[in-house]
Amino acid sequence: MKGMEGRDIVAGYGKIEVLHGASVRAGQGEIVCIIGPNGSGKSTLLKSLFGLIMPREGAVLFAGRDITRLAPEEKVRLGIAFIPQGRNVFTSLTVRENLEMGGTPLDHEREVRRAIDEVLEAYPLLKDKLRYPAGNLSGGEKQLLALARADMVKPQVILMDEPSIGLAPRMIEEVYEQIKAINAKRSVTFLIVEQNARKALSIAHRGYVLDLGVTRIEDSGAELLNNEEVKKLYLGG
Amino acid sequence: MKRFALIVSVFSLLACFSVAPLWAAENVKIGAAFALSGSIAVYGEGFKKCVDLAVEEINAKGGINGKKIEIVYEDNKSNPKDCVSAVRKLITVDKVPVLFGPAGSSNFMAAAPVAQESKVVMLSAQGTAEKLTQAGPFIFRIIPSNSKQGQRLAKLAFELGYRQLPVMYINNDWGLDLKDGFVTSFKKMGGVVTDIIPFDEKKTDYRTELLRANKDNPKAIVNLTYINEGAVQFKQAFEMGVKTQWLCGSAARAPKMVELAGKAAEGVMGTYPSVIQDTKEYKTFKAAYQKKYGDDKIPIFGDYNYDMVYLTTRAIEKGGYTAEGIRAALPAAAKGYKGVTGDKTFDENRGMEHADIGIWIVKGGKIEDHKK
Amino acid sequence: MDLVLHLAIVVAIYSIFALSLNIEVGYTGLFNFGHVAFFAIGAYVSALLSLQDATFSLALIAGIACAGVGGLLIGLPALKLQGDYFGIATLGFAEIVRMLLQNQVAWTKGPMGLPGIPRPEIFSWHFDTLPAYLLLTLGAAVLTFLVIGFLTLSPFGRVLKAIRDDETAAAVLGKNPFAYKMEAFVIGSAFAGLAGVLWAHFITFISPGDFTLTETILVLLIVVLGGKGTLWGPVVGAAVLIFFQESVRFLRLPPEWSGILGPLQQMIFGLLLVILMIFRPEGLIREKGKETIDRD
Amino acid sequence: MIEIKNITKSFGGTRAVSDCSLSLAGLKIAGLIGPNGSGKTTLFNLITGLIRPDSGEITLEGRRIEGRMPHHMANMGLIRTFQLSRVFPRLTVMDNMLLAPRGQAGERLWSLFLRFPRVHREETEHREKACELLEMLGIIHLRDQFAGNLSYGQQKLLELGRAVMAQPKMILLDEPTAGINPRLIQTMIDMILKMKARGQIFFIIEHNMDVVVELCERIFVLDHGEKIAEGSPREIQTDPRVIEAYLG
Amino acid sequence: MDSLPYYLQTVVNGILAGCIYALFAMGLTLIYGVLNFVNFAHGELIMWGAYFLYLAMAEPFALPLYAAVPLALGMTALLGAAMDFALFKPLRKANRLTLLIAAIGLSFFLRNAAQLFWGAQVRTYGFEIRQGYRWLGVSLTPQQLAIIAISLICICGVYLLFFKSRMGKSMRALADNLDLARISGIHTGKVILSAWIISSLLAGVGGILMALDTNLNPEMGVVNLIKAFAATLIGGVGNLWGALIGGLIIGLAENIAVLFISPGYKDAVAFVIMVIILLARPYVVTDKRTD
Repeated sequence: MKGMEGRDIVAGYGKIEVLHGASVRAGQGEIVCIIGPNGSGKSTLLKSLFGLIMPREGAVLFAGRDITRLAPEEKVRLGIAFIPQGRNVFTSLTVRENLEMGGTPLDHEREVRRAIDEVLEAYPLLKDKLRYPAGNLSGGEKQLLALARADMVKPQVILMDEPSIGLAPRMIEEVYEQIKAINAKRSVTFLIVEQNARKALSIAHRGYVLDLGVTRIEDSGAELLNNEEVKKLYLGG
Repeated sequence: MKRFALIVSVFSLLACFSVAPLWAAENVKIGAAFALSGSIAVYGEGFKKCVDLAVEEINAKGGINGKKIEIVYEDNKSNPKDCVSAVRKLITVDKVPVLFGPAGSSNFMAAAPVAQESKVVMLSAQGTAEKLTQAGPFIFRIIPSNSKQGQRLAKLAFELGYRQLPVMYINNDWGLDLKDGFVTSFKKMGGVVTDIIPFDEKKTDYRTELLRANKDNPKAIVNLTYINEGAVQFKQAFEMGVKTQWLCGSAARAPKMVELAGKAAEGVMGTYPSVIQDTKEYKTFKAAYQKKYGDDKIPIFGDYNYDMVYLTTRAIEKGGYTAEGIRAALPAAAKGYKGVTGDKTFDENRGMEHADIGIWIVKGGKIEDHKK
Repeated sequence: MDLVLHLAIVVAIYSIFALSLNIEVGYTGLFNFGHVAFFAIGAYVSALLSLQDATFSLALIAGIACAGVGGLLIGLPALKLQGDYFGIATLGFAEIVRMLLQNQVAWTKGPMGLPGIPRPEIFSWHFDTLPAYLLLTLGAAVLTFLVIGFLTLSPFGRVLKAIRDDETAAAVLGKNPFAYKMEAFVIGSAFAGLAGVLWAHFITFISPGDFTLTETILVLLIVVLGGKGTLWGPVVGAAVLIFFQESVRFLRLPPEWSGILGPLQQMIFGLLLVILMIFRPEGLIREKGKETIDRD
Repeated sequence: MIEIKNITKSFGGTRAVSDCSLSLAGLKIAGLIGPNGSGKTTLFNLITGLIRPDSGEITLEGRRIEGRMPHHMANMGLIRTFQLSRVFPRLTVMDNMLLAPRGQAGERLWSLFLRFPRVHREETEHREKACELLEMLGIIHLRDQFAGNLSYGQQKLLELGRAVMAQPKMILLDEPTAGINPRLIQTMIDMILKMKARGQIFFIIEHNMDVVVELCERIFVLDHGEKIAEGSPREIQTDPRVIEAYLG
Repeated sequence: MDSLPYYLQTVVNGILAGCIYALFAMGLTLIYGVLNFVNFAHGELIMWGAYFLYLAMAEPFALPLYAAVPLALGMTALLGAAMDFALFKPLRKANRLTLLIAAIGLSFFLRNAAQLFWGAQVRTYGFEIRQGYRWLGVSLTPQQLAIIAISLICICGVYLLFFKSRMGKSMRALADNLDLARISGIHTGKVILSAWIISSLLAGVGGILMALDTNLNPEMGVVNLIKAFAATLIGGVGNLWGALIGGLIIGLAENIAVLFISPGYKDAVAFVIMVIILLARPYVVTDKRTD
């Protein structure tokens, strides 16, 4: 299998154990969405997959290979990108420089320039802002920039943490359109953690519901949306 | 815990060193609390060279009554606190009855009460502050005080026809003391001090201070400065096109200063506790120095330190190897004694009776005595 | 023997000095880089008064009080700053204090310093010999130790430690961080003043050159070496550091080496510091409960 | 007791809290819910003085209090906890508790020295009270441990206990049950209910809807910094706007 | 001397001093920005840079200046890298006080090592002294012109490096957001090493320029370090232009002040300005943990 998989991951911060054995799998070209109430360990799961937190137990597999212990830098070189929640652009760098940073794994300046041109084709919104510090962008533009930066090296898997957080509805739409476009064009695998479950599930091929550190439900996006238990988990109702 | 053990073992290793056997105990030991590290270590090195030279000579001639002189050097780290502990250590551990005090008036004055209280003789070959020996009868100075030098400097300014001039001085004990001495005498003579500019030690940039001193293009500027500071200043003044007659004190009179400042030092004049270099004693000393160290650049005050060793030796020979004996014998030993630096007779304040203040001038890259 | 007494006095005075810094650095988390200023204020005020024939008791109280007031005046602006900024601001203030001592020649005799400071006399007890002076400084050190110990173990000290650990959390529990930091700063300054007074009357000669950044660094090293935030740390640090520095004097090395001995000793000192920081950054005495702390 | 009127706070152009009005008058336990990033914690920060509002009013028992310093807020009786617990790691559990009471004589330098008997008496009283609370929280056996050595859940319990020790008019709890195991959640709920019975008033941010429903009389819902709904737990759970906000 | 050139010269002096401070401050601020601590041993890098040149030009090597300078700079960079490797790398996770004390220890070690090798005495490269060029009554020597020019070149060079090269951009990215830098695949170890090398090179250049203008002694680094640090704080930590502006503010202020107040307070001026600027910055209790 070409996609990415996390098996029985146990992880946490210091004394806190957040994940008690969570498993997710995303096949190649799949958009997989992980939803769940706040504090259920969604972000932790994503960070464990990427190696920002070393899982205490469990394994992370990429294209069938065990990459649990690889450092984030190395995972980037394998073609895995991670877009964190919140502070996900270099605010003091310009938009162009942010893109260049995304191109770090590329060997030549020339390739970086070509990659920027290609990315700008796909993200026309960023074109006019190239020379501005990324800190001046609006929340939605930052999210797009973060996506574009990850896209610089044409990764096979993109892990996204709460892409819609704090965005205006129009921008949420924009970001998700972009995700769909990338997925459609290069069949990139997406693993998205999302609070905004309805939006995410509407584009996801499959979804997981994470609750209290374990994956509870796995189903297709549309099914999950109509699942009574999902509503219950969210609103305790 | 393992790490802690490591640290402990390092300390105990050091402790082992400290109980290592003493060096030959038969010698006549003299303490020397010199600056071997810290800000004025540059002077301390020079003093040490000359002291070593004198000791070598005396020991070659059989020492004191057959016993060899041994100097116990103690680093005073150029600060008063360590001066005090260095002196304290020399007195209590090495039990020396006489010691050579630290350079720098404030360092010396911090340590002097300790010597006085312990009734141990302490001599200064470079402390020029007027009050240096006030701590008590065990404290001696074999170099003339600043007030005499200040007077001479004021007189020099008058002789050269300068009635109005600004004064720059290094903002430390020596500079302030000499500045006061100069200003008082100069005003008394009717001169006008146009500006007084203190400057900090060890800076690298004195341009604006120099600019301010040179504001009205004075014919002369009094600059009471040290070696390094002086070199930097003369160089920077030269570069800025300051054309004036520099009048300095003794601390700048060093071959090193001329070496550092190059042609910018040309023509700089100053006063210094005179050492008549034409004397037989001085020439012998200079030759001996050259033979031992390979150059004839006598370190500043090195000659006084050299004399200090001989003077102390004489006092020990006369009064015996006890503090009280040395203290009592010193004035007699010094009376009329002609050292390298001239007549070493003490006055009633245990300073120098005869203060021959000479004038130096830089000519052709060499420091010479100024001849009228 | 005199050397031992002498060093014991120095250790006692530096213990007071370090204890006073520890209440700021160790207990309240204030990285004061200008602590020597208050030492200097204490020393100068007391010395100047004594030279005007004031009694020692008066000079002592005035020295401590002026150092405390100095702390208040410097703390007012400086405590508005955080972390490194506070450190560099206090460093700047200390340099300004030193420059005042150096340049206000009319008051302080400037770089000439103040010689002949009398040895103390309290109620006709003379402290003019080393053992007597040791008694006096030991008394003062024990007093300082007890007062600072009492303070740090009291509810007041609890608030200081809370502010050190988490200023915001302390504030939302109703503790005014600025006020408490100010109190700690003033207390620290006053005790540094006490150390300064004792120093001046012990050495009997002071000049502005005694109160440089080097002294601040030394006392900071004592606190860190001994173990900051512990009661015994500063005392142990002072003893170890001063005896270590002095012990090098007893290395019986050939006289020809003396020229390189000074720098060599300082090199070893620097190296030991580095090694200590790598292997035991919490100092010789460890504050309990520290190993679990990851936020700083 | 607390009234919030038209309060607004922006960070660098984005409105974290936007024209928000809540009235907590007469409520024993009020709840505040909303998706991540909806401005709940910002609102708490505004109420407890950690940040100042751009505009709007906060009144406590009729007095305007917005924009005051955090310690003023605390001393007026508003004590909060944090989302990630903020105990004092280098103080013992007991010391963490003893720190909380307001207006202690021993915390003021003069009375510490001059009125030491009173200081001593207060300490003893506080210690007894703290023991009682720690007992209720089930962490009495840890009282001499450094708080930094406690598990995360225990730290959160300690933080709650500390807030109760302060005897405030209102305790603001920021996600009291987030990240702790279910067993401790029940302890937490029991504790809050016991305190409610003693007349303690709470304002709680919480995500665990079971907890919210069990505790709160009235719930306010924030989304994108705006209040989109308020009402009883039942009303909220069926409110289409709330479901929309949560499920997207 | 009439008054316009008098003041002009003061301003020039101020700029000169400011350039030196700025050169030192840039090196400091670089490390501060990337690694978030004050490298107290930066002054020793400055001093060793100057002494390396002395070593290369003295017997037995006796290299000409053009060959000696690159060698000296290379050695300084090596020293900086070695410092990081031996000391700061093991302490990467340590708290600030630990780092600071360690840096002070290192500074002691390096300064006294220099004294051990070369002695406490002052040395000079021995170039001939020349009178400055005069223009509008203001004098400037070639060395001083070199100081201003090279400082500007260094600042521009570092600017270009920072804003145009990939390595420089990575450095800024690292200073901006370490986690995000790692996520983007930036090799943090390499970037930190190059920050050290650049910082050391700046120190070496500064030291050599200062020694060319004045002399060499083991304490030449420390004396200007505190002011460089003040310049760093005035300009804002990690801000290159800030370092330049901070350096110039201090240099100008203290030189202008010399004309009007007792020069004994020259250093105090720098500190007073620094404290005023620090206090003038708005400071609000901010809580980073808002969601």
